[in-house]
This record gives sequence, structure tokens and C-alpha cells, in this order.
Amino acid sequence: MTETIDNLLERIGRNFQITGQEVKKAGLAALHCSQEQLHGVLIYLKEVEKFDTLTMIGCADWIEDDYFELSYMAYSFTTFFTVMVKIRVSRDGSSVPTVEGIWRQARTFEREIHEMFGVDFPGNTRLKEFFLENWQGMPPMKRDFDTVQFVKDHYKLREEGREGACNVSVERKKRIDAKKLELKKEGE
Amino acid sequence: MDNLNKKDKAQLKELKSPMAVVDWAVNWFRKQSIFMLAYGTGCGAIEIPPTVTARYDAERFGVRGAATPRQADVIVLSGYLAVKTLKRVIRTYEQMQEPKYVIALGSCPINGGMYWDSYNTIKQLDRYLPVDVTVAGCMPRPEAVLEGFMALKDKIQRGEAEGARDYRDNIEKYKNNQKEIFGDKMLPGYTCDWYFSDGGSF
Amino acid sequence: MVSALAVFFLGTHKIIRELLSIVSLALLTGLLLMRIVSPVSDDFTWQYMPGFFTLSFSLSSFGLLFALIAAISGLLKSFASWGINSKGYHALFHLMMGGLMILLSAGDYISFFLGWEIMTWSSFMLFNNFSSADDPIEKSQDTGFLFITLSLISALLMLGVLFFLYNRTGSMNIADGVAWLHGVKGLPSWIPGLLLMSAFFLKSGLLPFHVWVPGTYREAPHTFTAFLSAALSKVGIYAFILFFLPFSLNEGSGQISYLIAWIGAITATVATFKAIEQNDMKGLLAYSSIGQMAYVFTAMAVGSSLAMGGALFQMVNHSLIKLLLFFIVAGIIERTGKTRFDQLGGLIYKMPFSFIGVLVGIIALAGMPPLSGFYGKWMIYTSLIEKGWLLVLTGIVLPSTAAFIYCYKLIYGIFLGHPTEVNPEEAKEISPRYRVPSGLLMASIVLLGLFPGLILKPVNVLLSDLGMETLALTSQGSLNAASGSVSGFMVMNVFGGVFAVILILLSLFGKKAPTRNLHRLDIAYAGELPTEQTPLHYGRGLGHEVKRVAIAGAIVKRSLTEKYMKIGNQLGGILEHVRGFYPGNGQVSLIMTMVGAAAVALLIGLKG
Amino acid sequence: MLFTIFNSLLAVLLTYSMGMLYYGFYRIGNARIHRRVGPPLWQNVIDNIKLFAKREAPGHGIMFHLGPVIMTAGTITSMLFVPFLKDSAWLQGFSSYGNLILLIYLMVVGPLGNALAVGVSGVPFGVMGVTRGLTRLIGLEVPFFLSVALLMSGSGTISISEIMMAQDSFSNWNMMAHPAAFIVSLFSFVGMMGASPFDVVGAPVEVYSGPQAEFGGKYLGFLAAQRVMFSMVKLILWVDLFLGGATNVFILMAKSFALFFFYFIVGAAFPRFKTEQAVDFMLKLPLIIGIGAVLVRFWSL
Amino acid sequence: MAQDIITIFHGPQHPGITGNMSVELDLLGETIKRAETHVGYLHRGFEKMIERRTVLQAFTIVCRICVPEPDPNEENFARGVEELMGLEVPEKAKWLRTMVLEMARLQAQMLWFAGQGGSLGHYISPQWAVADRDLILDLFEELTGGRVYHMYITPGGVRRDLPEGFLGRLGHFLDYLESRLPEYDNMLLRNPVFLERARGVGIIDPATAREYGVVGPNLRACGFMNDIRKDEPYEMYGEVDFIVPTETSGDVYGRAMVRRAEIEQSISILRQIIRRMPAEKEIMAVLPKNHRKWEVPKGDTLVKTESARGEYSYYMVGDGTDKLRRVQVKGPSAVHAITLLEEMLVDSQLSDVAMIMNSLGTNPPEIER
Repeated sequence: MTETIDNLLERIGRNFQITGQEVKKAGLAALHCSQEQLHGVLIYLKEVEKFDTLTMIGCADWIEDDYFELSYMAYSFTTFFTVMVKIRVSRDGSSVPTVEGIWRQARTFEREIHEMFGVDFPGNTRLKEFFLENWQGMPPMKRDFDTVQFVKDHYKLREEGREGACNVSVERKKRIDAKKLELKKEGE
Repeated sequence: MDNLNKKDKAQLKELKSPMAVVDWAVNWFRKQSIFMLAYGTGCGAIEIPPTVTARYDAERFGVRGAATPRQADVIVLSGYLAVKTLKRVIRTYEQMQEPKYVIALGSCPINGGMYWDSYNTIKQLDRYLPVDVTVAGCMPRPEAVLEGFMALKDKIQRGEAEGARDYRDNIEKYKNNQKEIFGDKMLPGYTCDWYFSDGGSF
Repeated sequence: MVSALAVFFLGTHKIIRELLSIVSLALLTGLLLMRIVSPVSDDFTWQYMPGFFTLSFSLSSFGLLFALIAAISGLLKSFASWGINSKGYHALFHLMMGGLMILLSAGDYISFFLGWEIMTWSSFMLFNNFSSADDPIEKSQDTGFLFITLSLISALLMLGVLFFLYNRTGSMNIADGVAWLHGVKGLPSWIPGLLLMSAFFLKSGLLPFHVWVPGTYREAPHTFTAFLSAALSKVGIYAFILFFLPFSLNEGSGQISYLIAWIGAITATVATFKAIEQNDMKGLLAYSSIGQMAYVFTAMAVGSSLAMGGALFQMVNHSLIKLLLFFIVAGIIERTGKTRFDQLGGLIYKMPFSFIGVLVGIIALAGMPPLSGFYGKWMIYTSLIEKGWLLVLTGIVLPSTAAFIYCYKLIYGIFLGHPTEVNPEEAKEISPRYRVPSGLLMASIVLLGLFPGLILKPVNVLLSDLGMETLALTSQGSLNAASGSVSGFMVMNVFGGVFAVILILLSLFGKKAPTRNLHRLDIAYAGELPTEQTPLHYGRGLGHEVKRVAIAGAIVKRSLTEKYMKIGNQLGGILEHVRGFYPGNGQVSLIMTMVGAAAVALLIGLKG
Repeated sequence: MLFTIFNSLLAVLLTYSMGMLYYGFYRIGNARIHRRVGPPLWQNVIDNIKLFAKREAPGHGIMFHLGPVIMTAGTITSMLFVPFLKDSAWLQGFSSYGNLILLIYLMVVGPLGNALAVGVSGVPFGVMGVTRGLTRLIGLEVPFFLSVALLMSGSGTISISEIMMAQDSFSNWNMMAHPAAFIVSLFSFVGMMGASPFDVVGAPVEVYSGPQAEFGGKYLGFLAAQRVMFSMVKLILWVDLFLGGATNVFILMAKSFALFFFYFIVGAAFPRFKTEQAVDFMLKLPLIIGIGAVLVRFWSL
Repeated sequence: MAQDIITIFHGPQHPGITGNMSVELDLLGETIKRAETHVGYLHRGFEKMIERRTVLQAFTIVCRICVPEPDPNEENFARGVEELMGLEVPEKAKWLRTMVLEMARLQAQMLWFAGQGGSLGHYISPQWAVADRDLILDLFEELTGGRVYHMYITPGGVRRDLPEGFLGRLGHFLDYLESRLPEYDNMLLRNPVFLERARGVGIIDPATAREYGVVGPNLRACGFMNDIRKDEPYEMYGEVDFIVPTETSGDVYGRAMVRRAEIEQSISILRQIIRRMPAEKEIMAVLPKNHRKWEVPKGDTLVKTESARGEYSYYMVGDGTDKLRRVQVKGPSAVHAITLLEEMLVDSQLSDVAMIMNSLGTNPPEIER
């Protein structure tokens, strides 16, 4: 099976400038290309290589090297291959043209990445708010968003229960001794 | 009345004035028939079907489902509450009729539970709504939920299940807490304007 | 007879001010009422052209009933249409009243046809040219054309048959014609009878010829629509009784009356399901009028005295209800400027009087017990059961049950639900000009509900005139038939008493569990928040789902109006070719049809 | 007059308690079918009293307040026009003044009065429920009227008590005398009682519990009490028309419980039709049986 | 302006909604003209919390993503970590995982059956189905200690071995369930009213099924024989033989038949597992020595598993520290409940909304986590 995935990668390499490719495991290959190439590769995969559906659009935030890595995972029902087409976009104010025209479900994936990472997808028919209602802060999934700090500002954790936190086993022992004492008293 | 158990008979004996008997009777009827609102707010909602269906059968204790807040007595908040859900829950709670109760399942409504560090869930439910009974368990079992209903029934019988009156009396406190979360996008005032003595809206 | 003449002259003199019109109508009704008291039945022959034929007028008892309905509805209408100050309107209206009076008191064919034509033409002029200035309904050319062509054809048919009868019987007065019609046996000689009948059906808008009704009702001036539906549609019934009633009693004509009963039932079903479909108030009421008229024809087809009584009771009742509903609808249109259900809504607390008026109207229209509508239906159903026509009964039950939907749509679309284009704050009650007649009508409907006997006593007098045994009326408030009786008085009192007791019981809880009045948007909305802009008024969608029921869907899809217009256009096309011979414009097609029909009429006349 | 008032009070109490008893069995029977224990027998009464014990009630103006009142008045009025017993002066209500056709129309007065209150409350779900109810009524009323007309034209009278009198022995119970009419009427009986294939009006899953969406507290209490009494009125009507009426209350309860058991079994077994499917079904099978019965009757004459 | 449509919410607080989501419907009468799904009522920000937790801490949260069927999430997460770290899971653990997955799948299908009956107003089927589902939850409780959230499949293997006599009780339950299935058929699936309601409603046309990304039983009801357990076998699905049932009608009835056949398939798979369960004791992979700080090497992978409602896919990125850089979850409802549902509801009726949503198996927590 792997050789056909290599043939596949090699065929794609011939038509498009592929910066890097690797085969992760049987049936899963990844290739890096530039943002301009993205649409070409995806349309090629769908039309020529019969990759019927887009499983998901992954997005990882590499804050050290200051880029988001978007990976479009196309899946083919005939050969059961998944190809991850990866592109790198800047962390702030980047915009990738939508792939909704190719696969309809991309609209939902892009909408989620737009809300969580702030990547703009011009052409997407429904880029309004998805999970968070009236969210004023920065997109929450970016690494520099500190969720514990956000919790401290917006919500108040229960104080009175904390200091009274007692050691369960000690409490249990006390209860048992009191019970024994009581039984002994009733015994006399 | 076959379901008048020992505790009820004991309370009945030491009632003095006739008014106390009437109150007791009214509370007894409120206790015996509780309409639970059909609203699965959190992950605990998966344990409500087993509670009301054949194996654990909450209808034995008079607990029946109700479709709309107007018909319901108790709202069961099963697990954590996202901010968006909290707004709907508060509106539904305010649409329910006066002797209304809140049962919170799991540890998330108490102190945020497992999602204490999540930016979208509320940490203490009783800052925003008066909670009558809290049931422990990271998603309590159907027996625990039934135990919660039993605790609520005892509280109703003792006449202490007055979360609704507490909500009405210090409405300013609750509304301020809610304002912290919702900022300017507060709920419209008309569901609770008449709570305010001066009729002002929030 | 004097009253007929008085009106005739008054009409022709084109009195200008409305005050005079009301006085004249009041005078007319007074004369008619006086007429009942002194039952002198003198017929008045007026020699118009010496030697050729004489016009004889005599007001028989049931002619009187129809005249009374027309006069009362005319009086209320002129009171309601106080505002319209165009003098032509009132003059034409009186001309029509005069024509109606002539028709009702006509003894011979010529005056009958004369009255018929005057009435048709004046009503055509009225509804086609006059409408109040800010009337939101635009006039479409088709309805006028449809109305006049159809009534023209029916008039010519009638002319032909009358000539044929004259030819047969040698005399002009109607009585001998009727006797001849019923003497003849066998189907082929029934053609003149059927043709005459179709002319009358057209006037009351039964199935094949009902297409003109909705358009005309929708575009006529609002108060005139009330008169149209209350009085003019009854003329067809008067003519049917005048010519055909005696025959439906004898057994010989079993199949024809069964056929008419089925025509009535099918018309009612089609009209009811079309009414549910309508999105504007006047269209809904127009179709409902067709449906109610169909019940009357079915009842007359049964022929027993109970059925005849039921038909007349239903007819009187229907006039009162339709007057009430059309007046209030006219008031609402005048006040809000809106006519459709998806433009109105939520006006209940700002227009309480009109709400109660429409409520009383729909309860009576749907035939629900406490009010008078039920007793007409009850008599029709009982007579059908006694006659044994159970399938016709089922055919009638289907539309009368479906009628509940459009009754509810009428009252929901205007008053309940949420406000759409009309802001309830500025909506004011309808003007007193409409409120006074509606108040009177409401009182009369409720009174009839309590004491149905009020109408049934004169109906008894009328039945004895027609040679049928009268209804057994034990008391003012109850009706009896061979198979059972119902007491309206008792039903109303029981319902009222129980209602009062429960109201007191419910308000007992007021102290302990006070009712908290909620904001318009504070509704059980599945947890979400409706905003001011959220569309929540179900007016347009209310009857929408009934189309999915097999029988209703089939009816609503097909529309006779298009077919007629197609025929009309084809006819116009053919005449266009013929027009090649004659100069002149589109009017030629009209004249051609007239000439052609007249030729046919003469032919039939000579053939006989 | 005093006797009839006392008589009608007795009728109201009897139907309320009988209804609560039957619906108590209904809930326990349903539970047993669901393989569970089910509530105590008087749970419906407790629910009803709890609703009246609520401390506040939602209101949308005076018309909303009057809706449940008209509904209950319609029910009790139609109850008073049904003769409960065969040949005893008790529990006759005002049935001597009314007849069957009046009763069929009286049964619609209540729901339409309530429809006004549902309309004024402004809940779109409520109006959808009412429209579904009226559309379903077309399907139920036509076969029912046909079967009842067969009965009336057969026994030559339209007053219920006379029809009831005519059925003296078992052999000429109308169930036996007019079997086709009885079968057709059973179809619409199941529909009118709101059993499962036809319970499209207040479907919580589809229309957010339909007309009762906005009623709470004491209003819901009145509606619940009325619903139970309304079912009892229909049961007693069917017993009078087809099962030979009853000479005393116990026979009445026995016969009506048999009918109620039929309704309960059908109700438990089926999922729910859509509104138009319910009307199409009613205008297909039952109507054809009815028309067949009419043809047989009149052609054989 | 003139309102011919009304807007209602088949909202969060509604007896006919599956879970806590809402569908905004524009209705003319009861015909739907426009539908829009609103989610976000259950958003807890899983992926953010997993970034702050080590692999073992994240393992307890992962199963709470999807309520009706938590085990595919656990298995997905575990397999992803194992692929990244190259752990070798012993065969016994794989058998145990396959058994737990199939038991979870069975109870999810029973829950679907309850929801399908409830959405049609047939109140017997929810009662019976949930009661029988409870018996599986008892077995889970015995095996893993938790009724619904089992936290049993840890990265590297399985937390506990089988209690003795468990397989016998499991076999007994399977016989009992198999004897109940014909009764279920007669009660709902062959009920004439159900057939009339379910046929020809909510049709997914096969041409665009793949393009919309439809997965699981909904795809198989359109005639495509695709099942991750067959196409890319994981755990022990390679050794177990089962057929992938398909229908061609693509409507609610077709999906019901596919799910009904899958219940039988799950029962036969579990029976095979009971027969072939190896006896040895070793259930955990060899773990890194310092179990406090697991080094997850840099790299990413995509792992997919088949749940009762369709294909779950986990995109996991490790960055060399002991915490995972990114775990992105895509549940089947993310595709079914939004793009597909909205287009399918147009011109259908309000009374079908609950039924269609139940037959698609829409479940909000998968969408927004």
C-alpha cells in the first residue's frame, strides 16, 4: 500500500511546488505547500485523485516560531488514504481563502478556527459567532491566552469551602471513635 | 393515603394550630407531585432518562416531566453551565411559577468542578440562582438523583424550599452577580421587573 | 305596493344628501313592517303598453320576508356608509333598491326581468366605480368584466326561458308558468327548468358560477359588500322559491332535488376550503358567504317543512351575521388601512368592541350552540336525517366542521397573536358609524339565540302560504321536530350560569395565587429570547397546513376563475377574427355576445 | 329547579372522581406496560391540587383569564346535556331540553373558547396546536356524524335518552344492531379522546406541548380537571349510544371502564400520526365503512 | 412589515431536542422555510484545558467530550498518544478495548432507539430501550467502576483486567438482548404508523452524501459500505469478522434499519470476543520509567475510530514536552448537525424535526466540546 501513497505524493510533487512531504503511517501522508498552492492541491486531490471528503481542518499554534500550522485532511473512500495538506500562516490577522466551494462541511471547520484562532476565511458564508456568545476577549485557543487568569478576573471561586478543607481520613477516624464511645456508653 | 410514611405521621402529630395543619397539607401536596422541566443543561442529562424510565422510575414518587417552564416546579441543572446556557436557564427559571426549586447535579455547579480552569463555564451556581438541593457525583447515578428528589421533598415538607422567595427578596444581589458575567448583554427586564420594589428594570 | 312605487320614484330622482336616503329607507322599512301587521294582499296591475301586456305587482308573504331583509340591511348600510359623500353612490344604491323591490313584487315575467336587470346593472356600476379615497384595495379590470359577462349570460338565459314559458302558457304572469313547469314530466322537457335554475344559482354564487363572488366582494365599497352578501345573494333564493319550490315537494322530481342537494354540499366544501386558504379578510368572508348559501340550497332541495324553515332561518341568520362581520371589517380597514391577516394582529385590547362583535359573528357563523347559527344548522341536519339522505348529511358536515378553522383564522388574524404592521398603541376603536349597526346586529343575533321562535313564527306564516304544514313551536325559546327538540333558551341559560359559577371559582384563587400580567414577549419560547423584530404572528400560516389534507389540497389547487378567464379570452380571440369585418374597439366582443345570446333566446322562444 | 341544580352538581362530582379514578388506572396501566411501578392511584388528584396550590399564575390579560373558564364551562354544559342513567330521575341534567346534534356542537364550544386565550397569549406553538386540533376535528367529526346519523335515522329519533331507551335487551344494543356504525364511531372515539395515533394537538416533542404551552398554576389546574371530565362525558355518551346505557351508576362505571380500557390499549400501542395523515386515515377507512353501511341500509330497504 | 413567516426556536429547552442545542426555524404554517443550527450551549473549551494538562491528566477529561458514547474518545486519545510515543499495546489490552468499544456502541444504539421512539410520541420504546441499556451500564460499572464515564482505556493499555465471571455475565446479557429484539421490531420498527411517518422523510441523496462529509450509519443508509472498523481496522477489528449493513433509501427508515442491523452485528462481534479473549494477565504496555514526566516526541498524527453515530477523528500534535501541544476533535455531528441538517430541514415539516435529528444522531457536545 505504501508505494501507492508514495506514487501519490510523487504525482502531486510533479504538479505543484511541495516544500516537504512525509509518510506518517500506513494510509496517512503529510505535505507542506504555500498558501497560494493550497487551493490547487486540494482541487487536484478532489477531482483527479478522487479524495471524496475533507475529514477536518487541523490548526496548531507554534508560538515559539510565530506561526499557525493549518492542515487540511482530505480522505478518499476508495483507497482509504488521508493526505494532510499543511500551510503556515502568521499568528495575527492572517487570512486564507475559504475551501467551502470544494467541500461544503469546510464552512463549519473554518468557522470554528476563525472563532478559536482568529484566522480570517474570506468567502466563507457563515463566519459569525459559533460557540462563544458576546465574546470580547482575544481568540481563546491561541497559546498566549491565559485561561486561569481569565477565570480569576471573571469568576469568583468559592472561598469559604477552601479553608475548611479537612483531611478525609482523619475525619473518618474521629467519627468511628465517637461511634464506638457512644456504643460503649449505651452498653453500661 | 398509603404513601404517608412514618416521617409525615410524626410531623403531623406535633402540629398545634389548624393553620399549621393547612400549611402542612399544602406542602404535602406540593411534595407529592413535582413536575421536572425537560431541560438537559449539562453532561448529567444522560442520567435523567434512566431516572424517569423503567428501571429507577421517578414517577413512583410523583416526579413527572413538564414540557414548558410554565408547567414546571423544579429545574434540574445537570452538571456545569456554560455562560450561554446560564442566560437561558435564568430566563427559564424566571418564567416558572412561584414555589419553584433548583436541583444542581454534580460538583461543577458548586465550585467549577473538573472545568475550574475553563473560560466559558461558571464556577458557583448559587451566585446567580438560588439552589435548593445539590447532588454530589461527577454525574450522579440515578439512585443519587432520586435521593436528591427525596431531599427536596423533605425540604418542601419542612417549608424551607423557598429559593424562589430568596431570589425575589434579594434580586439586586443576584442581578449584580449576573451583570458581572453578562456585562451589558443582560437579560431583558420584563421577566423580573415586578420583583423590584420600585419596578425598575435591570 | 305603495312602498314599492314610492321607492321606485325616490330612486330615480337621484336624491343627493345621505340624510334623505336614510329617511327614505326608514320609511320603506316602516311601510313593510306595517304591511305585515295588515296582511292585505292586493296586487296592482299597471297597464304600461295598452293591449300588449300588463305589469302586475303583488307582494306575497315570502316576497315580503326578502323585502324586509333587503330593507333592513339597506337601512343599516346607509347608516354605516355615512361618510361616502359622492352623490352618485347613494343614487345608484336607491336605484338598486327600487329594482330589488320591483323584482320581489313582480307578478309577471317582464317586471321580474326588469327588476332583475336594474338590480344587476346598478350593483355593477356601484361596485366597479365607487370606493373610498384611501381604499387599499386596487380595482382589477377582470372582476368587473367577469361579473358583468356572467350576469349577462344568466339574464339572457332567463329571458329565453321566460319567452318559452310565455309561448307555452300564453300568459305573462308567473303563476301559470310555474304550474306548467311542474306539470311536465320526463327529463328532456326539463331543460328550460334547468337553465332557469342555473340563472338563479349564478346570482347566489353556487359552484359552477361562484367565480365572480370573491373578486366582487373584495373590490366593492366595504359597506356595499355587506349589503351584497346580506341581501343580493338572497335574490337567487327568492327566485328559486318563486319558480321551483312547489315541485320539490312532490315525489316526481326526486333526482333533481337530490342533484341540487349535492351541488349545495360540494359548493360548501369547495368554498370552505378556499376560505381557509384566503389571506385577506374580505376574501375569506366572501367564500364563507358562498358556503353558507350552499347550505340554504341543500335545505330547500330536501323539501320538508322543517328543511324549508331551516333554510329560511339560516338565510335570515346569515344576513345578520354577514352584515355584522362586514361592517366591523369595514371599520377595521378604515381605521387601520390594512386588509390582510399578515398585516394585522394583537388589536384585542385596543379594539374590544369589534373583538366582541367578530366573536359573536364567528360563533353564530360556525353554528355553535349558544347563539342562533346553531338552530338553522340543527333544522337542516334533522330534516336531512328524517329524509334519510345520510350521504348528503356527511357532505354538509365536512364543510361545517372545516368552517371552524376559518372562523378562528378571522378572529386570530385581526385581534390575537402579535402586532405586525399596526402598532396597537395608536389603534383606536372603530368609528361609531359602524359601531351602532354592529351593536344592533349583535343584540339581534343573541336575541335569536335565546328565542329562535321570534323568526320561526313569521316563517310559519310563510310556510302555510306555500302550502306546507307549519313547524310545531311549543314556546318562544324552543324548536321541535318529529325526532326531537332543542330549547335555545335553556342552552344559553345553562352555559351562562355554568360560566358565571366557574368564573367566581377561578377568581377565588385570585387572592392566594394572583395572576401576573406578562409582557408581550415574555412567552414560553424554548428558552430563547424573542426580540421586537422576531416575527411571531401566525395569521398568514394559520390555514396553510390544511392544504396537506388530500381532499383540501385537491380543491385549493384547482381554480375555476382561470378556466373562465381562459374561455373568456378564447371567446375574445374568436371574435377578434370576426372583428375583421367591423371597425370599432374591444366593446364589439361584448355586443357580439349579446346579439348572439339574444338570437339564441329568440330561437328557443319560437321553437316552443 | 333546585333538584336539577343539585343533580348537575352531583354529575360534576361524579365525572370528576370517576375521571380521576380512570386516569389513575391509566397512569398505572401505562407504567406497567412500560415495565415500571407507576404512581399511586390518586396521583392525578394530587397533581391537580398542587397546581391549584401554586402561589402565582402567568396571565396575558382578561381574555387569557377567561379561556380556561370558557373551556370548563363548555365541558360542564355538554356534561349536563348527556343523560347519565337510563330510567331514573337522577343525573339527567338538562338532557330533556337537548339532543345529540346539540351535544356534538356543544363539545366544540369549550376548545374554541380556550383557543381565544391561546391566541391572546401569543405563543406560536399554542396556535399551531389549536390549528392542528381543528384540522384533526375534520377527520374525526365526519365519520362520527355518519355513524351517529345511521343510528338516529335507524331509531327515528335524535334525542339521546330515546336512543338509550330503545336498547332494552343485549341483542338490540346498538353495538349489535348497528355494528358498522359502532366500528366507525370507535375510530373517532379514539381520536376524540386523544389516544396515541391521533394525539397531534399537544405533542410536547413537536409543538412544545401545544395549547397548554402558556398556561400555568391555577389555569393549568382548571384545564387538567376539565380534560378529565371531558373524557368522561365522551365515555358516557358512547355508553348511552352504543352499549345500551346504564340503569345505575355501577353498571355505568363498568361499561365505561370497558370502553376506557379499549382507548388505553390503543393509545399505548401506537406512535403519532402527522395531522394530515390522521385526517387522511379517518377520511379513508372509517368513512368507507360508514358509506357502505348507508348503502346497505338504504338499498336493502 | 407584513409577517408571513414566524420564527421559532426548536430550542435548548425543548422535549424534542437531542441534547442542549437549538435549531432556529422560519415557518410558514408548519412548513420550514429556513433552518439554522445554534450551538455553543455546552462549550467548555476542552482543547484549551488539555493543553494545560499532562497526558495522564488529560485522559480523565477526554471521555467527557461526548456523553452518550464516551469510549471512542478515550480509545482515540489513547491510540493517538501511543502512535506519537511509539508504545506497543499488548494483545490482551487490545481485546479488552475492542470489547469495551462494542459494548459502548451497543448502549449508544439502544439510546438512539429510545430517542427515535420518543420523537414519534411512542412512549413505550424509550422506557424499554433505556431499561435494557441500563443492564450494559451495570456491566460497565462492574468492569470499570463508572456507569457512563468509564476512564478505562488509558494511553498504553487498559486500566483493569476482567473481573472473573464477567464474560459469562456479558454472554448472558447478549442472549437476553437478542431475545428482546423481535419484540422491539414489532413494537416500533414494524409499526404501521412508524412506517408511514418514517418513509421518505429526511432523505440524504447519495450524490452529495460524501461531499457533505456524511459518515457512519447515515452514510451507510445511502448505500456506501464505509466503516472505519472495516476500512482502516484498529485494535482487534481486523481479527473479528462482521458485515457492514447498508440501505439505499437514505431516509429515516433506511437509517433505522441500518442501526437495527448494526445492533445485531455488535452482538455477534461481542460473542466472538468472548470466545477468543486471551487468558494472559499482562494488560499494560511498557511505560517510560519516569511515569511523572512522559516525553511526547514532536510530531502530529490523525487517528480515527468508528462510534455509533459516525467517525470520530483526533488530530494530535506533540511538541517534546510532557503536555500535548494540540488535540483537535471532530465528532460526526459537527458535519451532520449543521450543514446537512439545515439543508435537509428546508421544506420539511415541524413535526419531522425531532425525528430527523434523532435519526441523524445529532449530539451537540461533539460539535463544540
